[in-house]
Amino acid sequence: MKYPVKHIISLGVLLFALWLGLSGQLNALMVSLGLASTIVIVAITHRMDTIDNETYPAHMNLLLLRFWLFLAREVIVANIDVIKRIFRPGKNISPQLFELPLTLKTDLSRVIYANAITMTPGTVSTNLDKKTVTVHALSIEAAQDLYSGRMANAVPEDYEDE
Amino acid sequence: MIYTVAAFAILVTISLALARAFMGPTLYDRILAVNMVGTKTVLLIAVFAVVSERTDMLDIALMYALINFIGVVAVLKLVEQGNFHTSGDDGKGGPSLK
Amino acid sequence: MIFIELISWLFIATGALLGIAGGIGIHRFPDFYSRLHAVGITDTLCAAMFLIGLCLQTGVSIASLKLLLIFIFLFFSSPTATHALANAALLGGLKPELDEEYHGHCFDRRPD
Amino acid sequence: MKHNLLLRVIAKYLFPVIALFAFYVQFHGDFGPGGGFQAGVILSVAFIFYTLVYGLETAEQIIPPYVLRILASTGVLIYAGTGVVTMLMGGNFLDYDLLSLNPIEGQHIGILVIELGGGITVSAIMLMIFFAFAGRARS
Repeated sequence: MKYPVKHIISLGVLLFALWLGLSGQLNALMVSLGLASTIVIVAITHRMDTIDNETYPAHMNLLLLRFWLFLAREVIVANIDVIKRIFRPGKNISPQLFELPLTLKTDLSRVIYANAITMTPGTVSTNLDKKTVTVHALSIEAAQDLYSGRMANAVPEDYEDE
Repeated sequence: MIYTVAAFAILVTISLALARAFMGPTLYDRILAVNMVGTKTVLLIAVFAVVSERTDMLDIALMYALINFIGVVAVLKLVEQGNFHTSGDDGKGGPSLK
Repeated sequence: MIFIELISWLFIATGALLGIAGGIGIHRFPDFYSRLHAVGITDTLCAAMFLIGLCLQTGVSIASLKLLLIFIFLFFSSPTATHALANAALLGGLKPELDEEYHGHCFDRRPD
Repeated sequence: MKHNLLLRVIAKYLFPVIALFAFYVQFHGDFGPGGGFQAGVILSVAFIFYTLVYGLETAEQIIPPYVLRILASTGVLIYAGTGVVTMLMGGNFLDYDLLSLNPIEGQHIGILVIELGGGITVSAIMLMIFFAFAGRARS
């Protein structure tokens, strides 16, 4: 079973940081309870991994932060476009449904891509598998923008995983 | 002052979504509207928590977001398969667009 | 101090307007799949504006951390819920109203 | 929904976060809203979400029903055991003050242990109910 210790440690550290943030209490009792909870959860997660054979993709990198900044800009632009369409009188939309071929390597980046498509208003990913993502777009421009591969290129790839 | 405006706007949005939930021609429209009501309720609780300066209300908002999401997934699973026990891996894969 | 206050008011007011716009959108758009996009507005930018505005009000404290956590959670869950909903509708056989003019021949080949 | 790649990955990510939130609610019952019952429900909701996405068979492999039965009774034993311990120490049933030399600290420890027992039982029972409900039509 290939299951890097690195993933366990990073998950544990992340969860413990989350505990400290939620709790805000720094006395010995609370911190030790947090440590115990973290260990229990990591154990359960490890058990899930060994049973359903899907390893937990735990490491994130700085590329993701850059992608979020990119996404924030995209979301704002797309929002303005959709709001204009809502208030434009008459026929304001031209819906499209199409399949987009995927070139991303790992499941995690496919999921990030599909969620990014859904998050920008104007495009919604309706189905996702290993090869393609099916997209419903509100307008022909949004569809063409997606076809240009601008967003797919910005998705961080996790080469380490495969 | 601004909180009153914010809460009012959220309530207007919720009532619009509720109208869609009652009108909605298909089942999916109703689920969509209910999901939207849930998200707006999370915002309403967050606004209320900041107004009343009660930090513990934010836990409830987080909890509400969680239950809302999982509730929508559960309803969708029930609509899609009619039960909870099948894993749904029937080899059909995705839908065809043709 | 008053400056931060003003900026946070601006954020919250924008969020309120976006929320109402999304609410109008789900009545303006003709079918289920296009309504998904209107809900997308309220789920993303509207929620973000509200939570950032409230964060500015509370300052750096445990409350703003929790608001940030709600923000992150919403941003993981709401696209997932929308995707699951759209997927269920597509699998359930709900046909989208597509634009006659473009459908079929526009995306046969990948434009360069 | 097992063919749904997106939900599968997201469920994997959300499970630890929801479970940690459940433990947070569990142990902060005396600072904010929460306590054993709510935490038990949230923890079971995390498992229910996992079950919805990965299917009942996988979930029952991760927590077999006999483990759930053991957990449910362990929780009740913790609850009642605390009461019996206080009685053995010469007080009433669930007389927390005797658990420590300092009565206030004793109250604190007592509540924490009681809530832990309640949380374990509630989450185990909730999951048993859900598994029974979900597997109803299987037979």
